Amino acid sequence: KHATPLLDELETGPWPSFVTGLKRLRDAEDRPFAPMMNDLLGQLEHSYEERKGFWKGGTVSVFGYGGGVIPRFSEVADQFPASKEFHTLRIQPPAGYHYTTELLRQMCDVWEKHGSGLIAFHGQSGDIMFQGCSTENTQKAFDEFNEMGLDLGGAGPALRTSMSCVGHARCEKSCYDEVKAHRTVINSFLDEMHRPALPYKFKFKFSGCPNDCVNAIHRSDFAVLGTWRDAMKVNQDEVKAYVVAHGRKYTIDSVIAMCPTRALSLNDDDTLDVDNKSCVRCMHCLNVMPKALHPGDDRGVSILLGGKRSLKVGDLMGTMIIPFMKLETDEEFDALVEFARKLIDFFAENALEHERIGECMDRIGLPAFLEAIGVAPDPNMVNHPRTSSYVRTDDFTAEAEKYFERKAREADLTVAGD
Amino acid sequence: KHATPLLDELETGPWPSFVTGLKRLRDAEDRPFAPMMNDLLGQLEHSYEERKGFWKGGTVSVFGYGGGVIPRFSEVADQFPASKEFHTLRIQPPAGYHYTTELLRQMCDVWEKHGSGLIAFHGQSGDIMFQGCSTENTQKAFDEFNEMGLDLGGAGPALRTSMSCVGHARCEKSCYDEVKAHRTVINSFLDEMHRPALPYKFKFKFSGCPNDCVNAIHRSDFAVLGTWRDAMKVNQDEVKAYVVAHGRKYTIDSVIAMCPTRALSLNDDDTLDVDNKSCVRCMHCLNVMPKALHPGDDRGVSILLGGKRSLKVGDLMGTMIIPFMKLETDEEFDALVEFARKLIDFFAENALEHERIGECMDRIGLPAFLEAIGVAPDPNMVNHPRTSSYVRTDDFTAEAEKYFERKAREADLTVAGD
Amino acid sequence: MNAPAQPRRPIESGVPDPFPFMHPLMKKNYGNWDWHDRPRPGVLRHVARNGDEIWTVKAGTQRQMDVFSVRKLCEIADTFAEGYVRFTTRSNIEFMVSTQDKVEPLIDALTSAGFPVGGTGNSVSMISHTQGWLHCDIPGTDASGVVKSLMDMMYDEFIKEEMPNRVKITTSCCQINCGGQGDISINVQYTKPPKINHDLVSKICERPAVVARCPVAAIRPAMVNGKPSLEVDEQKCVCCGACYPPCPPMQINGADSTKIAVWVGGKHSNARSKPSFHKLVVANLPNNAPRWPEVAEVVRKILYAYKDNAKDWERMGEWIERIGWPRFFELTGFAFTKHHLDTWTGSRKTMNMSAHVHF
Amino acid sequence: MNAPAQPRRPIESGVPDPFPFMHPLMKKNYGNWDWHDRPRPGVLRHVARNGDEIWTVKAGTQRQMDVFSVRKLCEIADTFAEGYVRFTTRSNIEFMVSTQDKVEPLIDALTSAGFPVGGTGNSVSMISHTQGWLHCDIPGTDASGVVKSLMDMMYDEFIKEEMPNRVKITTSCCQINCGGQGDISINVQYTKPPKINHDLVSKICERPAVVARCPVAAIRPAMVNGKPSLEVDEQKCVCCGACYPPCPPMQINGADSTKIAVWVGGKHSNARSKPSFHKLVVANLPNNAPRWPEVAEVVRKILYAYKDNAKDWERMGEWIERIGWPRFFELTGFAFTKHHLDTWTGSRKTMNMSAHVHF
Ligand code: SRM
Ligand code: SRM
Ligand code: SRM
Ligand code: SRM
Ligand code: SF4
Ligand code: SF4
Ligand code: SF4
Ligand code: SF4
Ligand code: SF4
Ligand code: SF4
Ligand code: SF4
Ligand code: SF4
Repeated sequence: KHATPLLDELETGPWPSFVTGLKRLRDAEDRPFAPMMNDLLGQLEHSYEERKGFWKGGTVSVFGYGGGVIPRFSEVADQFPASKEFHTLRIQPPAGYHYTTELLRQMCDVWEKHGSGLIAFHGQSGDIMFQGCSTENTQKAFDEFNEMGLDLGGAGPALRTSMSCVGHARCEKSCYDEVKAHRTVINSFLDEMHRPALPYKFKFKFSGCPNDCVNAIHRSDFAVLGTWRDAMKVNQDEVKAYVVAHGRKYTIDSVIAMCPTRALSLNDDDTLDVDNKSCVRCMHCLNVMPKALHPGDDRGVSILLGGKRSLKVGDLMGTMIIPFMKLETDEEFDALVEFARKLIDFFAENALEHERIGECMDRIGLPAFLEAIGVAPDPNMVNHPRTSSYVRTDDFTAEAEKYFERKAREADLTVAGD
Repeated sequence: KHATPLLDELETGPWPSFVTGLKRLRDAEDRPFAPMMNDLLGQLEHSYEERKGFWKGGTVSVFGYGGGVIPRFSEVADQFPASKEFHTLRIQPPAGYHYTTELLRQMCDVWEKHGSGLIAFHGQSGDIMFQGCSTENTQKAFDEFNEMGLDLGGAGPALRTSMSCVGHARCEKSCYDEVKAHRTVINSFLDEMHRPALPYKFKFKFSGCPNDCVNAIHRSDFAVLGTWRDAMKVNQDEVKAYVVAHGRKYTIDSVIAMCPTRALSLNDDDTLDVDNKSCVRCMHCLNVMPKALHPGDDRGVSILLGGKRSLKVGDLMGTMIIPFMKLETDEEFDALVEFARKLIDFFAENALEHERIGECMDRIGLPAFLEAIGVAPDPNMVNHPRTSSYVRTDDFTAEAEKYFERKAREADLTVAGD
Repeated sequence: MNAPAQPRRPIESGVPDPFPFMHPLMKKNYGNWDWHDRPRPGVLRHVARNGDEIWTVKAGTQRQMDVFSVRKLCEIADTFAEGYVRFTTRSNIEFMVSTQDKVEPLIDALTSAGFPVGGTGNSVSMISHTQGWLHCDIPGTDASGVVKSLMDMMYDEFIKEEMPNRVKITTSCCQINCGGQGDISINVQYTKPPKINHDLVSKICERPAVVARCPVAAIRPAMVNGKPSLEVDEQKCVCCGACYPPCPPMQINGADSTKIAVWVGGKHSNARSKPSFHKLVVANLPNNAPRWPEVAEVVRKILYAYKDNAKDWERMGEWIERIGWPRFFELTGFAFTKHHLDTWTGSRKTMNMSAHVHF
Repeated sequence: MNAPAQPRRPIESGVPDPFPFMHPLMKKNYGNWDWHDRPRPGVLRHVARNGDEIWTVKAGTQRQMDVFSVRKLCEIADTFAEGYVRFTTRSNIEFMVSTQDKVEPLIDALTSAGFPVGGTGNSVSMISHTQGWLHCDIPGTDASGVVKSLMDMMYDEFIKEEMPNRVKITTSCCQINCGGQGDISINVQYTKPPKINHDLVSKICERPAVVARCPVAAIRPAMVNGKPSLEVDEQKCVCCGACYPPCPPMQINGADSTKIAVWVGGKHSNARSKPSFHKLVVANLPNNAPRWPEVAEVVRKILYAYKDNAKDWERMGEWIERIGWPRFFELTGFAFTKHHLDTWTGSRKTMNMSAHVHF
C-alpha cells in the first residue's frame, strides 16, 4: 500500500472524508478494484506532493455511442500501473434524482464488479459519475447499467445530460411538471447526445420556478423556468398572522422594502396590497410567506437561452427569449420540443466550432438571432430598449406594422380561445 | 419683408414665440439689425420649406483669442444677403446665472448696437449666446462686453464654459460653495479656454448635491457634486409631522420602500431609523422631507470624470473617481485646482485627436488611467469588483500591500488630524 | 472695413463674480438656507436658518430672445420685483422677492405679458434647447420650432404641478445630441447612410479625418470618376451622421433620411436610481415643420400615460421600471420592434438575463 | 482482451422515469403541495393540499463516494426511513418519511454514521464540487480536498440555520469554472502566462485550434528552433489557461502560477435581485494542499462578516450591495486593488457612473 501522509490529513475533521472512502475501497482486498484504488491513492498523493494533475485524455467509448465516457489515462502509469486507465461513465439519473435503495444497491453491484467502487452523486451537469473504469470493462459496465434501464449521458460537442429540480414531487412553488418536461425534451434528442456532432456542448436545465434550484440561467444553454401570468394567490389571514408573529417594522423591512419593483404595500390593517402588474415573479415574498402566498393559476414556463461559463467571451447568463409558454397539454409539450429542435438546428447550422449558443447570439446580435429562430421581439427580453442611437431604422415603420398585426392576431386568438 | 407663412404658424399657441421675437427685431426699422433680421427670417422660412439648414462654418475670432465665437456664413447669401454673416459670441455669465436688470440692459444696449438683438439665456453649456453678428462687428461687440467685465467662453478643442447650480445662494441642499469652486477652477485655466490647444473639448460642471441640477454627470468631462460623509441630520418631530400629514402607508411606500439601499426604516413610533452606513446619499428622502432631513456636517465633493454625448463610442456618463474631497479652506480649493490641472495635463498629453477624456479612460482602462493620474483604486469607483477572471494577477500581493500601507497612513493622518 | 489702428488686448477676466448681481437676501444667507416649500405652482419659498424668507416666482421664456423681450422682463423686475433675476438650467427666468405680498402682482404682470408662470416642482419644465436651422451648420430640424410646438401642447403642465415628479424634456436637432438626455427626448434620427457628393469631397474634405470619425469604420477612401473620394459600406453604416460635420459632402440630411425619434427615461439626478440614459420608444417620425404634429402626439401619449399611472416621486424611467416595458408599450400603444433591441457596445448587459418578467 | 463476438446494441432509453423510484407520498401528491416549514435544521415538512405531510431529513455526503458509503446510506434508509432517497443539486442526500416520529431516530442514525444532518434553509450547504487531481486532465488543484477542508471549517454552519439566508458555495479547479457561480467561490486563478514546451507542440497540437481558443489573440504560430511551435504575447495574455486543454504543452500549471482566488456575490435565484456573477475579493492565495489553510481563513472571514452583519433574507451579494463594497472590504479586512477594477468586455458598465457613494 502506498503511504499517503498528505491525504491522511484529509481524514481529520467532522465532514465525511472522501479519502477514508478511497481507503475503504483500497482495503477491500477481496474485491477486484482494490489494487486499482491503491495505485489511485498513490497517484493522488503524488498530485498532492507535486501539486499537479497527472491524467490525460484519449478516446474510449461504448459500441454504438460516440460520447458519454470521459477517458483518463495516467501520465505516471509506470509508478501506478493498476490505475493507468481510470475512465468515467456518465450515467443519466432518474429525473429529479429519485432513488430507491434497491436501485442504488444494483448500481453498487455493477460498479463493484466492473469499476472502481467510486461513484459521485452527482456531477455538476447532473450525471451519476461512475468514476474509475478500465478500457476493457467500460463496455461491460455500460451493458449492465443499460440493461437496468439506465443510459449514458453527454460529453463532448453534444447534447448534455440535463437536470430538473424536485419541483412537483415535493415543492409548493413548482409551476409545471418538471419530470415530464425534462424527459420529453431530452429523450427527443438522444441522437444528439450519443453521437456528438454539434459545434459544441448544449445543455438544458429545468427549474420549477424562478428560485432556480438547478442554476439553469447561469449554467445552461436552454433554461426552462416555471412562472405564472395571472395574479399571485394571497391568503390575507395568513398575511396577518405573519405580521402578528414578526412585527410590522420587520415585515415592512424584509418583505415590502425588499420587493424589487415596489409591487407590495402593507395596508394599515396588516393585509397585503399586491400590484400584480408590477410584480416580476421574483419569488421573494412567496418564499418569505409560504403559507400566505402562492403562484397564480395561469402557470407555464419562461425560456432563457445562452448561459455558460467563462471560456473565450467570459461568463454569460441566459437571456429571456420566451417570456411565457403554457406547458400543460401534450400539444404544449410538443411545442416545447419543437422550439428546442429549432434551437438545436440553428445551433448546428450557425455556430462556429467550439462556440456556445450564447456566444453565437452575441456575435450575430439579438435582432438577427430572433429573426433566425422566428421569434418576435418582446420587451421582456431586455432590461430596457436601446439607449444607443447608432442603428439604421429606415424600416422602423414596417417593423412596427408587423408588431401591430401580431398583437391584433393575438387578441383574436385570445378571444377565439376564451 | 420676406413672407413667412410657415413660421407664422409658430406664432399661435400660448407659449412665448421666438418667431414673434424675431419679427419684432425685423420690424424695429430704426435699428441697425432690422435688415439682417429680415433676411434671417427669410432664410429660416426657406429652411422650413426645404427642411434643411443653410449655414456653414468658417473662421472668425477676436484679437488675442482663438475661440469663443461660432462663425456662421450663409449658403444662400445671394437670396438673403443681409444675414450672410450671423456669428455667435459665447459669453460667460456670472456663476449661478445671477443678473441685475441693469446688467441685462447694458447687454441689450451693446447687442442692439453691434449685433442682431437676439440673445439666448443660455446655451446648453452655460454661455449667454449673443447670436447674429457680422464679422466686422464681432470685435466691437466683444470689446464692449469685455469692458463691462464679461469674457468670452469656450469653443473648439478647448476648455469650455462651465455651469454651477444656484446652490449656496438659495438651496438648503448645497454641500459646498459652488460659486467659489466654479470661478476658482475655470479662472485658473483661461488660457486653455481662449487658445484652443487640447485634443478636444473639456467641460467642468458644478452641482451642489447629488440632485445634479446642472446635469454634470452626463454632460461634463469633470463633474463636481456636493455630498457629505457623516450621518444625515434628522429632525424626528418633523418626520412625525410628515407621517401624520401623509399617512403611514404613503410614507412607507414613497420614502422607505424607495430608498435604493434599504437604509431607511420607519419605527413603530413613526420616527425614522437611518442606517447611514448603507445610505448612498441619493437625496431622495431629503427631497421628500426637506424640513426633516438635511445633509450632515462633514461636507465636501465627489468628482466624476468622463461624461459626454454620443459621438464615436456612444454616450458616456462620468465615472466616480474621487468619492470625497473636502472643499472649505483655500488650500482645499487649491487642491481641487491642482487635481483639475493634473487631469487637463493628462488629457493634453494622452488623448488622441477628437477623443474626450471618457473615451481615453475607456481606451486605456481604469487601472492604467488611475495610475497615470496618481489616484488609488477605491471600491466607490465601481458598482462592484471585477466578475471576469481574465486578468494577470501575479502582482496582487504587492498591490494589496500598497493598499494596507495607504490605509495605515490614512489612519495615522486621521489620528494626527483629530 | 478698416484695420483697427491698435488692436485692443482682451481682459481675460473669466467667469464674472455673481455677488454684485445677486439678490441681497441670497447674498446675506449664502450657504445658510434651511428648507423650502412650494406655496403654488411657479412659486418657491426658501427659508434661511435665521428665519429670513425669499420668494421666487418662475416663468417660462422662449430662450432665443429678442432684446425687446429681455427689456420687458427687466421692466417687470423693476416694477414688481426687486430688480434681480436669474435664469435656470432650463432657460426659465426666476424673480426673487423678499415678501409674500409681492408674489401675486408679479405673477399677474408676467402672465399678462405672456410669460407663463410655472415650471417648478412636479411640473413639465421648459424643454432643453439646441440651435437647429436658426444657427447650426449641421441640423436636421429646427429645435426652437419643435420646442415651441411642444410647449404649446404642454402649456397646462408647465403652469400646473400635477405630474408624479419633475418632467425634464430635451430636444436635439441632430444625433450629436447637444440637448442631452431627458425624461422624454425628441431627437433627430437619421435613417439612411449619407449620400456622397463626390465632386465636393476632393475639394473640401480632409479624408483621413472623416474616415477616423466613423464609429463603425464604414468609410473607406476610394477613387470615384478618377478623383479621390470616399465610399461608405452601407451594410455597416449605422446612419449616425458623424461624418457630416467634418465633411459636408457626406450628405446625411434629406427628406427620406432626416426623421425624428422619441426616447424616454433619461435621468440626471441621483435620487433613488442612478442616472440613466434615455431609451428608444418610436423612430421614423416625420420631420414635419412647422408644427411637428406627429411628434407632439407621441410626446402627449407618453406624458399622459406617465401622469395617469406613475406613483409620486417616480421619474419617467423609474415608473417604467416598476410597471415594466411591456406595459409601457401597452399603455402608450407604441410598437416594440427589433430596433428596440440594443446592438451597440455593451448591449449584452441590456438583455434581461433573469426570470424577472412583467405580465 | 477478446473482441466480443456480437457487440451489444445500446438501448437508447435516455432519462429514466423517476416515478418507480419516488416516495409514494410524493407520487400521490405530485403537483399538489401547499406549503412547507422547517421544524429544525436539516428537516423539512411539506404539507399537501389534501393535508398529507411528508418529512424530509437532509444530510451531507462527500459526493465522491465509495460503494460502502452508498450501501451504508441504503441501510439507514431501509431501517429508519422508508427506502426512498434523493440527492440534491448539491450532493446532499434527502430521506423522506411519512410521519414525524421517524425523524429523530433517522437523524440519530445518520449522525452516528458520520453524515451531518443540516444543509436546509439558511445554512451553509455543501460546496459545489468539481474533479481536481482525482480525475480531470487539466486541474490546478484538488476540488475534493478543498471542499473537505472548508466543510470541516464550516461544519457548524451546515448543521445550524443561523445565516441570514442560504449560503451556496462553489469551487473550481481551473478557470474554466465547472463549479460555477456562488455566494462564495473558490477558484483556481492562474497568475502567469503559460510556459511553452516547444518540443511537444509540434508533435501533439493542432496549432490553429489553439490559436483560436485564446480570448485575447495572444497566441501566434511561430518557428522555434526550426520547428513549428507557438508563441505567446505576454503583454496581452490574461492567464486564463484556455490554451492548455487543447494543447497540453502550453503549461499553465506551476507552483508560481497556480494560485487560488476567492469571489463573492454570485447568485442564481431570481429572488429579489436578478441573478448575478461573483466578484473578486482576493487573488494569489497559495495552492496549499492538503488543507489550504489560507483559503479557509479567507472564506471564514467573509462568511462571518456576512453572518454578523447581513439582514434576514439578504444573500451575500445583496448584503454587500446594501452596505457597499468599501464597507465590505473594511469589515473583512481585505485589500482593494487595481485588479478589482474590471477590464474585460463591458467593463464600462461595471463602473460607478453615479454620485451614489458609501462612507
Ligand atoms: C465532471 C464535471 C465537474 C464535476 O466534477 O462535477 C466537469 C468536468 C469537466 N468539464 Fe465541465 N464539468 C462539469 C460540469 C460543468 C458545468 C456545470 C453544469 O453543467 O451545470 C459547467 C458550467 C456550465 C457550462 O456548460 O458552461 C462546465 C463548464 C465547462 C467548460 C466551459 C464551457 C464554456 O463554454 O465556458 C469546459 C471547457 C470545454 O468545454 O472546453 C468544461 C470541460 C470539462 C472537462 C471535460 C475538462 C476538459 O476539457 O478536459 C472536465 C472533465 C473532468 C473529468 O475528468 O471528468 N466544463 N462544466 C461536471 C460534469 C459532470 C456531469 O456530467 O454531471
Ligand atoms: C450651442 C449649443 C446648443 C444650444 O443651442 O445650446 C451647441 C451647439 C453645437 N454643438 Fe454642442 N452645443 C451646445 C452644448 C452641448 C452639450 C451640452 C453641455 O455642454 O452641457 C453637449 C453634450 C455634452 C458633451 O460635451 O458631450 C454637446 C455636444 C456636442 C458634441 C458631441 C461631443 C461628443 O463628444 O460626443 C458636438 C460634436 C463635436 O464636438 O464635434 C457638438 C458640436 C456642436 C456644434 C459646434 C456643431 C458643430 O460641430 O458644428 C454646434 C454649434 C451650433 C451653433 O451654431 O452655435 N456638441 N454640445 C450648446 C453650447 C452653448 C453654450 O456654449 O452654452
Ligand atoms: C433652478 C434650478 C437650478 C439652477 O441653478 O438653475 C433647480 C432648482 C431646484 N431643484 Fe433642481 N433645479 C434645476 C434643474 C434641475 C435639473 C437639470 C435640468 O433641469 O436639466 C435636474 C436633473 C434632472 C434629471 O434628473 O434629469 C434637477 C433635479 C432636481 C431634483 C431631483 C428630482 C428627482 O427626483 O430625480 C430635485 C429634488 C426634488 O425634486 O425635490 C431638485 C430640487 C431642486 C430644488 C427644490 C432645490 C432647492 O431646495 O431649492 C430647486 C427647486 C426648483 C423648482 O423650480 O422646483 N432638482 N434640477 C434648475 C431649474 C431648471 C428648470 O427651470 O426646470
Ligand atoms: C433540494 C433542492 C432542489 C433539488 O431538486 O435538489 C432545493 C430545495 C428547496 N429550495 Fe432551493 N433547492 C436546492 C438548490 C437550490 C439552488 C442551487 C444550488 O444550491 O446550487 C438555489 C440557487 C442558489 C443561488 O441563488 O445561487 C436554490 C435557491 C432557492 C431559493 C432562493 C434563495 C434566495 O433567496 O436567493 C429558495 C427560496 C427560499 O429560500 O425560500 C429556495 C427554496 C427551496 C425550497 C424551500 C423549496 C420548497 O418549497 O420545497 C426547498 C427547501 C430545501 C431546503 O433544504 O431548505 N431555493 N436552491 C436543492 C438543494 C440543494 C442543497 O442541498 O443545498
Ligand atoms: S426551483 Fe422552485 S419549484 Fe423547483 S424546487 Fe426550487 S423552489 Fe421548488
Ligand atoms: S414575487 Fe417578488 S416582485 Fe412579485 S410581489 Fe413578491 S417580492 Fe415583489
Ligand atoms: S444641485 Fe443640489 S444644491 Fe444645487 S440647486 Fe440642485 S438641489 Fe440645490
Ligand atoms: S439619501 Fe437616499 S440612500 Fe440615503 S437614506 Fe435617503 S433615500 Fe436612502
Ligand atoms: S444637436 Fe446637432 S444640429 Fe443641434 S445644435 Fe447640436 S450639433 Fe447642432
Ligand atoms: S453616418 Fe456614421 S456610420 Fe455612417 S458612414 Fe457616416 S460616420 Fe460612419
Ligand atoms: S474546473 Fe477545470 S479542472 Fe476542474 S473539473 Fe472543470 S475543467 Fe477540470
Ligand atoms: S493563457 Fe489564455 S490569454 Fe494566455 S495565451 Fe493562453 S489562452 Fe491566451
